[in-house]
Amino acid sequence: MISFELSEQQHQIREMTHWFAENEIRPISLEADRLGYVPEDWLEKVNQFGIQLNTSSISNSKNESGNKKGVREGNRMAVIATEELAWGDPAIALSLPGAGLGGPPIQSSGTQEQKERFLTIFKNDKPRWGAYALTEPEAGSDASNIQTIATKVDGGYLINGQKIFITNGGRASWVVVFATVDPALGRAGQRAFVIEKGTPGFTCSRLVEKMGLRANETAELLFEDCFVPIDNLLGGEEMYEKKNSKRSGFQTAMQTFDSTRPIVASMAIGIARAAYEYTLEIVQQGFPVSGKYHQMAAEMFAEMEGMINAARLVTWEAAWKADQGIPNAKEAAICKAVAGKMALDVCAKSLELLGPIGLEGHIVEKLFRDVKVFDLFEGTNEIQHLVIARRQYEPYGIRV
Amino acid sequence: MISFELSEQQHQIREMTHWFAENEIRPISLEADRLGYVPEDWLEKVNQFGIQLNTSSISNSKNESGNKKGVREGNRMAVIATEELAWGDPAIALSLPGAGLGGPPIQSSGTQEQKERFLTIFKNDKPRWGAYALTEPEAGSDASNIQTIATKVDGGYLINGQKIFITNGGRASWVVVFATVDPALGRAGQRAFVIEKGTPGFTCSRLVEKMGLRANETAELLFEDCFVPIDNLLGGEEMYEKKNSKRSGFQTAMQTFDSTRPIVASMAIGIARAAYEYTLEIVQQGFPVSGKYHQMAAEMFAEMEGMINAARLVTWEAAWKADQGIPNAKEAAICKAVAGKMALDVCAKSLELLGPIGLEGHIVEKLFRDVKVFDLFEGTNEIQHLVIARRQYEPYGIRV
Amino acid sequence: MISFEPTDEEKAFTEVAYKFGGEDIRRSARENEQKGFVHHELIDQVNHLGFLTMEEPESLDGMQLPLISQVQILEALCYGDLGTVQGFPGLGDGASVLRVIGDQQIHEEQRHFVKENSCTIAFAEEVAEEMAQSRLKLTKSNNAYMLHGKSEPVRLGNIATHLIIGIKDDAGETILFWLDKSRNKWEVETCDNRLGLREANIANLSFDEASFSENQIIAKGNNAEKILQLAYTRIYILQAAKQLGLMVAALDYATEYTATRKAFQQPLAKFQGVSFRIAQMVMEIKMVRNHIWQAAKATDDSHSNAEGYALSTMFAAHKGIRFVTDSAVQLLGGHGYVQEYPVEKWMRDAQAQVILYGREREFLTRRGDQILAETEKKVMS
Amino acid sequence: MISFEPTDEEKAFTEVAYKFGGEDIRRSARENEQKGFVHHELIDQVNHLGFLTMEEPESLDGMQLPLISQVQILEALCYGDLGTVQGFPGLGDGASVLRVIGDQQIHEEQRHFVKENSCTIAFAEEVAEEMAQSRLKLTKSNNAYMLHGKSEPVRLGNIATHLIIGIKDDAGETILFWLDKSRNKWEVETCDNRLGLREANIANLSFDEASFSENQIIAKGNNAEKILQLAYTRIYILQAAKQLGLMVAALDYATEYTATRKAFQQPLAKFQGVSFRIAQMVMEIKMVRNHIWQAAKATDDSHSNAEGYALSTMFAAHKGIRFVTDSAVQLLGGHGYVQEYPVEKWMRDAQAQVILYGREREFLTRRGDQILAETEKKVMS
Repeated sequence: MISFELSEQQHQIREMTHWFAENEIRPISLEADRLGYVPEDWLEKVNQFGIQLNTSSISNSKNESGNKKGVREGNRMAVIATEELAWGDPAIALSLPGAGLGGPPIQSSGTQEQKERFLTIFKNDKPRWGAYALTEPEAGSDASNIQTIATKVDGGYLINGQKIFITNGGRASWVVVFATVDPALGRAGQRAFVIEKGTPGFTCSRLVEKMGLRANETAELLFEDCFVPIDNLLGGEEMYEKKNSKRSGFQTAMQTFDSTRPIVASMAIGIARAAYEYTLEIVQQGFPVSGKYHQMAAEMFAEMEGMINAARLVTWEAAWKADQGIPNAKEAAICKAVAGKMALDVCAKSLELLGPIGLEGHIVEKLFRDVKVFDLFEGTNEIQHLVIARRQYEPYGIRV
Repeated sequence: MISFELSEQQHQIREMTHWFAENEIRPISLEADRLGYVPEDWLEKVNQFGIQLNTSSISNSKNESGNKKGVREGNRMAVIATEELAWGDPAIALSLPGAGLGGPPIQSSGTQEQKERFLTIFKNDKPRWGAYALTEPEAGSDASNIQTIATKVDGGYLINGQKIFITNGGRASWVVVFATVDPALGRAGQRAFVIEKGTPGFTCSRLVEKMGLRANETAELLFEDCFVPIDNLLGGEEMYEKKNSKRSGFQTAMQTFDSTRPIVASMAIGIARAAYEYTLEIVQQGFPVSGKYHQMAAEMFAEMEGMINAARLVTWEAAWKADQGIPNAKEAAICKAVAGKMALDVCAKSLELLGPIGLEGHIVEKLFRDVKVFDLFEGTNEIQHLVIARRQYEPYGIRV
Repeated sequence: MISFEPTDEEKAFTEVAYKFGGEDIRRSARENEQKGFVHHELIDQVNHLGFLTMEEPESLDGMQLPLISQVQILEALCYGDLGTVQGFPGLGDGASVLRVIGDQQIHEEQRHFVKENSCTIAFAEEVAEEMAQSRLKLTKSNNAYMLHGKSEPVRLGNIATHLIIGIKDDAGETILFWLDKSRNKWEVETCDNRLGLREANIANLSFDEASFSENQIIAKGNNAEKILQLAYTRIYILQAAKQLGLMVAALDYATEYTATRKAFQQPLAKFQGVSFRIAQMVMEIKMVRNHIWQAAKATDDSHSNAEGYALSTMFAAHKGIRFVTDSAVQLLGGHGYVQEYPVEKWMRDAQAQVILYGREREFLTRRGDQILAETEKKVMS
Repeated sequence: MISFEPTDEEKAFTEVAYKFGGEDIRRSARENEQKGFVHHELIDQVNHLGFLTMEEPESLDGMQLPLISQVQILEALCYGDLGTVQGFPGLGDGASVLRVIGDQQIHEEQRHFVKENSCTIAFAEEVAEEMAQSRLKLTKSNNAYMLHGKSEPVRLGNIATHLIIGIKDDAGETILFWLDKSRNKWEVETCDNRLGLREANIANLSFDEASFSENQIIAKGNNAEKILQLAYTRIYILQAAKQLGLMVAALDYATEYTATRKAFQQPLAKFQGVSFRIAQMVMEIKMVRNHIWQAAKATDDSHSNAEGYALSTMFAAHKGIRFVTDSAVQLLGGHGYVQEYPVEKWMRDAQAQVILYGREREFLTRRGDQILAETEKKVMS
C-alpha cells in the first residue's frame, strides 16, 4: 500500500538525528567552516557516543536480515537520518567517523573476511574513517576511463596512479581504490582494492581548498609502486576469474552509486531545508504580514517547499526500491539530479530573500557554498541525465 | 556609434506596417484562422496595394546600393516591418504575396537572369508567391542529408523526391527546391533548383492541418521524374563547376538561414508582443490596482517585456550585421533561438493571466497555437544551439 | 511505513484503465475533438467499466474510492487522451462536492435524480477573489436569491443537466447551490475554443435573473466555504492525476519517436540535446506523481496538510504538463506541429487544462500564505 | 539609426581595459580576496589609467564619460575579476549621486575634499520600502538630525573616508546627506562575509546618536528622492556592466576548459549536454549586453524609459550572472569547486553581488508597476 508515513523506527531515528544535528552539529557549524576542519575533540566526543555517518546500512545485498517483521528498511533509515545530519551541517556530517562512501562497495562486493576486517574497525576508542577513491585528474565523470594501474606481482598488485577529490582521503584508515589491470580492457579491466593507511607508496599528496564544505577534508592521493596484498583485492581473485563473470571494479563502482546517490541526495535536501527554515524564521520575525514583500516571500517559500518535498519523495522512492531489492539505478540518478539542482536553487532563493544581510555571517551563505558540490560529485548532473535517459531508452535497444 | 534609435526610413516603415497590421490584418485574423485560409479577395486587395512580405530585401550581397547616404539598412527594415505584420497575424503575414522564404536564396545565389525571371513576377495584377523547399520526411533538421535526387539529363535535371512543411508550397509560382546529385557526396552534392508551378511531375500532394498558423498553407510537394531545365539550376552550372568552388546547394541553404532566421525571429517577437499588449489592455481595464493580483500581473508583465525586448535587440543585432556585410550566422541563430522560446513563454504567460476567459475566443489562444512552430521551422531550437556552440568553439578547432 | 507499492486491487484496476485508455480512448481522441464531444460508444464503454463513478459517494451508487486509488486509475485513463476524459459526462468536478457533503446532507430530491437519471453536472465557482470582476452576480432580496450574468467557461457546461454553483451574494456571503435544467433556465454559450479540450463541452452559462428555491441551497457562509475548500482539495488532486496521464503519454510517444527516427545518421536519442530533455521529462513525471500520491494519501487520511499538498501538487502538475507536452512537440520537430501526430493536440489540451484549472502563481501564493502563517516551520511530512 | 558599433574612442579605451583586466586584475584576484582588500600597486595602476573616475563629474576632475562608454570599459575590467574591481577605492556608487546632483549643487567643502584628497565614499541607502524593518534610524528634533543604529552591509564601508546616506527621517521625509570620517563618528563592523566580494570591503556601519550639520545635507524630500532615483538608474546600469564582464570571463574560461579537456575519449565540447549549455551562456551574455547598452543610451539621452530599462537590465544581469557562473562551475565539474580554478570564486562573487544590489523579483515588480500605470502599452523602443 502506498504510504508516506514513517515507521516507528524511522520516526525515532529522525528524531534522534535531528536532536543531534540541532544540539551538537549546528552550534559548531560556522566555526568549523572558519577553521577549515572539524575540531578533534568534538570528533572524539561524538565517536564515543557512537554517532557515525552510516552509509553502510545501505546495501542491496540479499542477506540482510531485515527488522523483526522481516522488512528491510535500512536504506530508508539512512536517507532519513542523513537528511537530518546534513541539515545540521553537511561538511560536519561528511566528516563523521565511519566507513563513509567506502562502506557500500565493501558491503556489496567484499568477501566476508574483508567485511569483517574493514567494516568492524569503527569503534568507540577513537574516530576512524573509510574513503572511496574513484575520480582521477584526467577522467572526471568518465568512470570507465580510469588510468590508475594495478600490476599483478607476486602475492598482490602494485598500484600506480593518482586520485582526486577524495572525501576524508587523508585521514581514512583505508581507501577503496579503483584501478585497472589493463586500460585497453576498458571496464572489464577494473578492480577495486582496499588500501590501508600507512601502506608504503601510498601518500596523501595534498588537501584542497574548496568553495564550501571547508570543514570536510578533500584529499589528493598518490600511489607510487604501492604494493597491495591479494587479500585486499575487493571480492577476492576468484570473483573476477569465474567463467562468464562480468564482475569488474566498474560494476562495483556503478553499484556503489546506486547506494550512495540517495545518500548524497538526502544531504542536498537537508541543506536546502536548513536554508529554507533558517530564512523562514527570519522572515516570520521581521517581515510585513501583507503587501508586496509578503507576497514575494509567500511565493518563494511555497516554491521552495514544493521543490524540497519533491526531491525528498524521489529520494525515498530510490531508497524504498533498494530496500525492496529492486534495481534502483534510475531512481538513484533521478533523486541525485533533482536534489542537487533543487538545493542550489533553494539556497540562492533564500539568499535573495535575506538580501544584503545575507552577508552578515548567517549560515545560509555557507550552505550556498556547500551545496554546489552536490550537483558535481557522485556523478555530475549531466551524468545523472545520461543514466536516466539510458534507462528510458533501454526498451528500444538504444544505448545513449 | 551604438544607437537604438530608428532611422527616419525605419520609423516610417514601422508606422506604415503597423497601421496596415492593425487595420487590415488584425480584423480578419480569427476569421482566417477559422476558415483555414486567407480570403482570396483580401489577398487580391492587398496585392493591389503592393503589400508583400518582403524577405528579399534581406541580402548579404555586396552589390546592394544602400540608401542615399550609401547606408544599407534593408535587413533592419525587414525585421522591423515583419514584427509589425506578425503582430497583426503571423499566419496572414506568412500568406502575403511575394517571394517569401524563397527570395533570399535567389537573391544570394541566383544569376542575374534568374533574379529577373523569378523575383520580378510579384506584380499588382494578381497575387503570386514564391516558396522554399528544403525539409524532407526523413531528414528533419538534418539539412545535409536530403534525399531528393537530381539526375543530370540532357538539358537539365530530373528531380525525384518529396518535400514537407512547405509554406505556401501549393500556391507558389515557383519553389526553390534542394536536391542532391549524389547522396554519397553529402553537402557537396547538393543543388538548388527553381521549379515552376505546372512543371510536369511536380505536384502538391497534400495540405497539412496544423496546431496553428491555420490560415497559412503548408504543403507537401512531390517530384516524380520532374524535368527542370538547366536554366533553373540556381546560380547556373558554372557556379558549381568552378575549380575549388566549395559552392553547393548546402551553402545556399545555410546562407539563406542567416537571412531568414532574423525574419522568423521578428515574427515570433511580433506574436509575443501581440499577446502581451492584448493581455495588458484587458488587465488594465479589469484588474484591481493593488493587491496580490496586481503584483502577480506586474511581475509577469515586467518579465515578458524584458524578454520581448531582449529578443528584439538580438534580432536587430543580427540584421545590423547583415546590413554591414559582417557574417551573422551566430547572431541569426541566437535571435531565432531566443525569440522562438521567448514567444511561446510570453503567450503561455498571457493565457495564464487571462485565466479561463482565455477560452472565450480571444486572439491570445490563437497566438499560442501559432507560435510554437517558430521554435521548430527554419531550424529547431536545438539546431540553433548547435550553430551557436559551433561558432563558440571555432577558435579551438573543434567542430561540435 | 514509506512505500510506493500500490495494492493488488489498484494494480488490477489500473491495468484495465491503461488498456482502455491506451487503446480505445487513444484511438478515438482525434475524432472526439473534431466533433466537439465524446462518441457515445466510448461513453458506454467507460460507463460499463465503472470509471465515471469513482468519486461518487456510495449512497449515490458510486464507487467512493479513496483518492490514492482514483489517481492511479485516472492517470491510466488519461494516458489515452486528456481531452476525451474531460469530455466524459457524469458528475464531473461536482462529484467531489457531493463526496465532501457526505451522504446525509445530500438533498433527497437531488439524490433521487442522480441515482435514477444519467445526470451531468457542471461545477461553476466564482467565490475566490479574482483578477477581474466576476460577470456573474448573485443578489438576495426578501430571502430570495437571483442569479444574473455570465459564468466563466466551465467544463461540461454544454451538456450539463445540473449545475452546482458556488458564489458570493451581494452581501458577501458564500452560497453553494444546485440548479436543475428542468426547472431552472440558463443559456449555454459554447466557447469559441480552438485551443484544446474541445471535446470537454466547455461553455459559458448565462442567467437572466434566474431564481431558485431554498431547498436547492447546499450550504451557506462558512459551511459553504469549508465544503468548497475540501472539494477543491480533491478536485486539484484528481485533475493533477489526469494531467499526469497525459504527461506520461507525451513522454512515451517522444521516447519512441526519438528512439526510432534518425538525423545525422544517428537515432535522435543519441544526441544529448534530445536525451537530456527526455531525462528531464522523466524527472518531472516522477515528481508530479509523487506529489499527487502524497496529496491523495494526506487527503484520504484527513491530514491537516492535505490542502497545502494539493496546492503544491497542482502547481507542479501545471508546470509539468506544460513542460512535458511542449517538449514532446519540440522533440518531434515539424511533426510535432501537425495533426497526423497526437502531440500537438496534447500540447493544446494541456494549455487549455491549465488555464481552466487555476493560475500557477496563485497556487504558490495561496500555499505561501499558509506557510507564512504557520508556526510549525519544518518542511517535514 | 540602429547600430551596435562602438566608437573608435570606445574601442581604444576598451582594449586597454581588457588588457589590464585580463592580465593584471586576473593575476592578482586570488591574492586580493585572501587579503580582503586590493593590493595598492594594482590601485596605483588603475588610478594611473584613469578608470576610477569615469563616472565623476568634470568639476571634480572626473572623466564624466557617457554611460554607453563606461559600460564597455567596466565590462572589460571585470573580465579580469569582479571582486577586485568592486574593491577599488574611490567614489564608488557615490559617484553616480554626485553625477546626478550636478556640478553646481555639490557643496564647496565636499568638492574641495574630493578633488584634493584620495577620498573613498560608501553609499548607504535605506529609503526604499524594505522587507524587514531598517535597523538604522534618522530622527529629527529641533531641526537637528540624529543617526542611530546599524546600516545594512555596504560596499567600501571598511575603507570609506566619507559616506553618502539616503534615509527617511522619523517623519517620513527622505534626507540625503554626506558624512565625513574626520568630523562624524561611525563604527565599522566588517562583515563575517565568506561568500564573495571579500576584497570589496563590505561592512556594516554603526552610528551612536551621530549628528551632522545642515551643510552636510545634499537634498531633502522629493528632491532627494529624485536624485536617488536618477542615481540608482545609473548605478544599476554600471553594476550590470560589471556583472557582464564576469559573465564573459566565465564563458570564455568554460569554453576553453571544455574544448581542451576530454571525457569518454572526446573533448567535453562534443557532448551536447556541454555545448548546449555553452550556447545558452552565449545567448544570456548577448541579451544582457544589449539590455545594458540600451539602458545606457537611454540614460545618456535622458529618455523617459531609462529607469524602466535599468530595472529590466538589472533583472536580466542578476539572472544572467547566476546562471553563467553556476554553469561555468558545472562545466568544470569537480575542478569548478576547488580554488585552483577561478570559477568557484566567480560564482561566489556573483552571488554576493546579486544579494548586495537588489532582489531580482523586486526589479520585476517595480518595473511591472510602471507598466501597469502607463497608458502607452506598446513594448516598442
